[in-house]
Amino acid sequence: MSKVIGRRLLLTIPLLFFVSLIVFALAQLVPGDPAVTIAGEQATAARIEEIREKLGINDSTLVQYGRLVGGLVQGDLGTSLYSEQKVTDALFTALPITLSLAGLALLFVIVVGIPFGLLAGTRPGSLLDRILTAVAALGVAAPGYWVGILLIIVFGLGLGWFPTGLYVPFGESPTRWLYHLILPAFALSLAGIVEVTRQLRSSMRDAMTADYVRTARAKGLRQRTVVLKHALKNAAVPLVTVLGLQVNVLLGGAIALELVFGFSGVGALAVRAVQNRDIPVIQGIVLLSVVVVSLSNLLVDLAYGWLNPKVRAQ
Amino acid sequence: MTALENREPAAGSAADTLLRVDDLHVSFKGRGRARKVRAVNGVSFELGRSETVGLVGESGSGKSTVGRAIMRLIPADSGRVQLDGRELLSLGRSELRAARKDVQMVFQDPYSSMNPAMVVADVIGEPLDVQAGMGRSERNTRVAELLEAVGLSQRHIERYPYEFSGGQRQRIAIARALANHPKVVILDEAVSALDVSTQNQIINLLEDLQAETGVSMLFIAHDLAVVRHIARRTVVIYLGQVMEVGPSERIFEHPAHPYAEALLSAVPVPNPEIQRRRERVVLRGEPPDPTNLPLGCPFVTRCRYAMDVCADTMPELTPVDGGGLVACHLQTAGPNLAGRSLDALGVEAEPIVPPTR
Amino acid sequence: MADRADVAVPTGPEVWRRHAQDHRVEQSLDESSAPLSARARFLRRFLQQRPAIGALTFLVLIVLAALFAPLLAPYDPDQNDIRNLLSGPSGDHWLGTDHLGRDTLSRMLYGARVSLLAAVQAVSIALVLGVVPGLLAGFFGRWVDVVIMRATETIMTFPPLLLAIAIVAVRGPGLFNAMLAVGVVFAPRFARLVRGLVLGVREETFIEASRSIGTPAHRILRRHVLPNILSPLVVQISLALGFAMLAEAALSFLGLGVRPPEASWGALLQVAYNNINRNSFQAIPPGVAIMLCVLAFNLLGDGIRDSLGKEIRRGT
Amino acid sequence: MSEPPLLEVTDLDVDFATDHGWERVVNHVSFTVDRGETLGLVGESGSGKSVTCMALTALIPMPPGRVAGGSVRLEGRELIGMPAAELEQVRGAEVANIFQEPMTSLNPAFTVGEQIAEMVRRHKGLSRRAARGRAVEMLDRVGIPNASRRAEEYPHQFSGGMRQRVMIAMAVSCEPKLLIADEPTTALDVTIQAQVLDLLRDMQAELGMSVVFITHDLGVVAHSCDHVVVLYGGRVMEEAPIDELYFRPAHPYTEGLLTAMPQIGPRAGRLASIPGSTPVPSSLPAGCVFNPRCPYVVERCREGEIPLVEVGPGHRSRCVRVSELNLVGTS
Repeated sequence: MSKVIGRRLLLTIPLLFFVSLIVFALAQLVPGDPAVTIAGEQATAARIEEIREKLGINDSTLVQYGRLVGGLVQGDLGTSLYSEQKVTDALFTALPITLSLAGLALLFVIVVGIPFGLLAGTRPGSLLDRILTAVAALGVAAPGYWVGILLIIVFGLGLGWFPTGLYVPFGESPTRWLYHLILPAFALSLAGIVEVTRQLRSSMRDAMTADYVRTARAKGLRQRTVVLKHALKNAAVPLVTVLGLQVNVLLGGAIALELVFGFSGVGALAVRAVQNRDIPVIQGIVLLSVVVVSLSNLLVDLAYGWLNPKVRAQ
Repeated sequence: MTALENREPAAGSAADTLLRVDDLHVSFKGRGRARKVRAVNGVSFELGRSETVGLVGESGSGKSTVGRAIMRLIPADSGRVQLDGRELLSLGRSELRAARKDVQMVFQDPYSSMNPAMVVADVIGEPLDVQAGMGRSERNTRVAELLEAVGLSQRHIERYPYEFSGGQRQRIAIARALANHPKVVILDEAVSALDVSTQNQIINLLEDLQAETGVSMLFIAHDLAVVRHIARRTVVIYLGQVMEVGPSERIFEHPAHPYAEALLSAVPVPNPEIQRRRERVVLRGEPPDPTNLPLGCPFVTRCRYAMDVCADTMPELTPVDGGGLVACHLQTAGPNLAGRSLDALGVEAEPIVPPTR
Repeated sequence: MADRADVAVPTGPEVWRRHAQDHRVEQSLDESSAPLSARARFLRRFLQQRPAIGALTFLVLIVLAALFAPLLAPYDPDQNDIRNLLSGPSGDHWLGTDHLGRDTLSRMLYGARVSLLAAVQAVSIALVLGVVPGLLAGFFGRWVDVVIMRATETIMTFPPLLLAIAIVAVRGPGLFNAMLAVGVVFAPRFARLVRGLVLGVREETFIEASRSIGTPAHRILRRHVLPNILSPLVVQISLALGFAMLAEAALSFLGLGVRPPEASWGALLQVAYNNINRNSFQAIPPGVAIMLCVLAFNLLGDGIRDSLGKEIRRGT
Repeated sequence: MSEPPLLEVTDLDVDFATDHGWERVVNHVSFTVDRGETLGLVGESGSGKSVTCMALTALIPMPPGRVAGGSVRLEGRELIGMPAAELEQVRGAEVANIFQEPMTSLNPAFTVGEQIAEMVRRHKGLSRRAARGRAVEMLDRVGIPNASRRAEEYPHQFSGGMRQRVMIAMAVSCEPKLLIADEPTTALDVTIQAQVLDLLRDMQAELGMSVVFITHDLGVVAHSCDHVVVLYGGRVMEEAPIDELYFRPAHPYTEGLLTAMPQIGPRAGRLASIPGSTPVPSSLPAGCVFNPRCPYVVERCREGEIPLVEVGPGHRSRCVRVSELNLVGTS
């Protein structure tokens, strides 16, 4: 097991190198002069030069890249061009909000998507299967933030059951944390629930017609054992892939939902940074998300090893 | 000095040699950290004009690899393949393309060997387009002729492969192989996927076509009964090496190699009385790991006559009474059979456990 | 039995041999119908897919509506009506008006142009950037494959929307930049798909059979590889169009896509969201339009896939 | 015939749903299996032999399949329509199966030891530990070297022949009364096939099981079976004790199959074959389903349902000309 982790981590090194290059290129590719952007069109030439010096834009490309990597190694992501706040500080304030939202949504995806997928996959063609399939088709087509808006209209403005914004930290009150997160997390999870249901449905259908399931039935095992042990463990391989991809999708989806619900998470930070062309913040967010996604990929790989002995052997 | 030289011509070779395979070696890189898999390990044999030679072996014997290496669909490590005296393995790209006219192949799976998006006229016509550069009407005339020759109607010329049964598709594949009048057709398990009666129809067809066109055939198969019927001479291979080669009649009646003996004995006879009477040689164990073969004879781990010498020295191919060659120490270093078949041994030898390494 | 023959009927192997000889060329084939080309078979199966037909009809109508928006729209999409700010549906304004009193129906019709065009743009960019590397990786293998696949893996490590945002951050907001970003995000997915398809086809015996005939590589690519990967690719294009619409809407909703006053469905949603406390209805039409369009692209893709012959359905 | 047969199948009908409605793939099939006997079920691909056997313990997927009629009695108990929970107790414990593809028939995600042990636990109520022990013992009995170590390995670590041994170990681990072996050696090399056939025979003798052996290979039938049922187009064409079938066949189809069997013996000119190909269930001919391919066809063969008639002790044939034809068997 530790071997798998070790090899995975080794593989991350070239990946991080690539990512740092891309992140660096982001800053280099910005058209125009960032110093002018920050100082404003009317600033004096001296003021602009001062900012250029501060940003280090006057140095050679290689030196700039070296500084970026050097900063990264020390955990320093630079300073926001706009608020003068350290990027790491901004990220650490915003991250718990986004992680809460995405984490709760992932939980919904798992506890709702998997049972739905199992039900639909083991009874292909049944009424339940057809209803779930139809709902899934709609669910995958509806943008999450729009669903969020509809939820606000119905449950917030209309019925008044749930708050329509404001994040409450978990440390402050776990129940209010949950209460405020339910609507956005549900809206965020919808696409994932649908994806998991669809994937599990089709892989369970395949597994249920596989020869080894016939063998399991021929052995006289209980239907429950056949489905939940023999079929599910094999159907879980593509399921894990989809769940891994969900981390990626949820992080992306969180951006718009944070805006809709007025959470100041990483997504909101990103949108503001883009509007201000605050490149260091963008760089920081991109790096952070790559780390999160790489971690989830590692978990996925470990899960593969457990589910598929053939992978483990290699 | 190669394996084929220094030997009486009557032994294992054809009268009028068309295709000569000499000391062919092919290996694959094993997956992951596994070592090199030596799939074909010094195979030599000859195929005469208008002759059919059977190449038999079980899975993993390298029989299909031999066929593909001759076709140069996979690269050979070393060895020679001569067609009409012309070396095929060293041909350059354009020469090879031209030479492929002369050697054609029919594959095992009649379903995946044809592009599903093409009609029969294009499937059979492709070699004509590529090699002969025929005009469309001329090409279609030839395709119709070929269809007729393999027992299909020329009305089927605009049909898609999906409309045909397995046996019919195999007829189309044969027509494609014969389109440019090749000298040799390699049939790689060409009838294995078919029901018995369809199988027989195809074999009869192949015999008719050979009689008409004089084409030579290398018939690669695992089914001994089929090879017995179609091939005048047979090559038996095991783990990439030739165990025995010779006239089919002699090999099938009096096998000289313990492996050939066991192989024949394992085939169930469709006759309950004979089945009850006959003494079968049931081989113990399974073939050894192809990445880690014994130094000597590859069959030593399962052979009931195995001797100490077998474990570390590969026996030479030696002539046998009744024609052919056999690679077995029983013929050379062991109790001297003086080139006779195994039945002459008479004694029931106890299997010995070969030294492991 | 009454008709029992006095003379013994000849039986045994000879009878069978003669019988087989007599029926040698009698190869049965269902000739009741004319042979269908791959395309005709596809069409026949496709016409049986009711959801896909419905989806296609819907999409054709939307495209027509977008094309003829100037004729169909009751108002100028940018014309303000100060007497009707944020009004609900009425006889004058079927879908109501926004905070500047602009007619929502008219803006929806013009928005359809933007949304559809943007989706097509993004997918075209993704195809150009993705298909060629995918073909190269699949066909040449070895180091070409390794380099291209590593690059796609890296790009795919970024959450798609975030990567798009980063690209917009660099190039500045605007519809074309947004769609370029979506295209870049999609390109690796196409590259991987095409590579997988090429690898799948390359393994087929018919490729080996064609090589053994002496067919040159370019002809194999043209006659055997391309026709067999095209159909699964079309399926993915249909699905990608749906995703691109979603991505455009999201970026415009975040204010990173289309610039005001131009309308796209995502931008309409943004305006509706900003005024949600005063008029919730405005959030419904653009959302429904996006959902139905994406649904239609998905159903169409599924329908195309299910209409492909089993033999070329691999990889989808 | 003092004792009732172990298995009695009567007029079994099995349908499959297609685009054109229900299609009958098994039509009024009847046979019996005595205790300790091996019954061969022979036919070409598409003859309905596998479906017949899978329908016995409801292993065909339903839908699209359904048992449309008939009865299957195991020691007098009716299996058709038996409640699912009760049927699960029969499967594996009383009727066990081996399938053609040992590669796909074992679950790739569990060790072979676990796959045997879970079955023993289910039917014999053994503890986890005892079941493990039993699994190792069974692997050893079917000739797998280093059984205790190999029990911890996964199916992909075994060769084809070894996997089929694992399947056999699993099937006989609860000492069933009936073993259904569906083409168990078709995917194997001849030398491995010989080992597996011998193993099956040994296990049968040791446990006193009855075996239903499904195969298309008349050589394997001659080696393994006591009694044979020949299926074609979902119908029983002939049923006979083994020697009767080979030496005095009573149906042209059987004669054709025997004639077409390629033999190792001296070459005898052209191979005989049955022209044409096996019919599909949707387009079966009227009258005798074999009539379009039969060299002895007369007008009577093309109309009506042909009855299965007794032609000797335990020997029945579905041919209207059976009394006129002196069919030739194996020489």
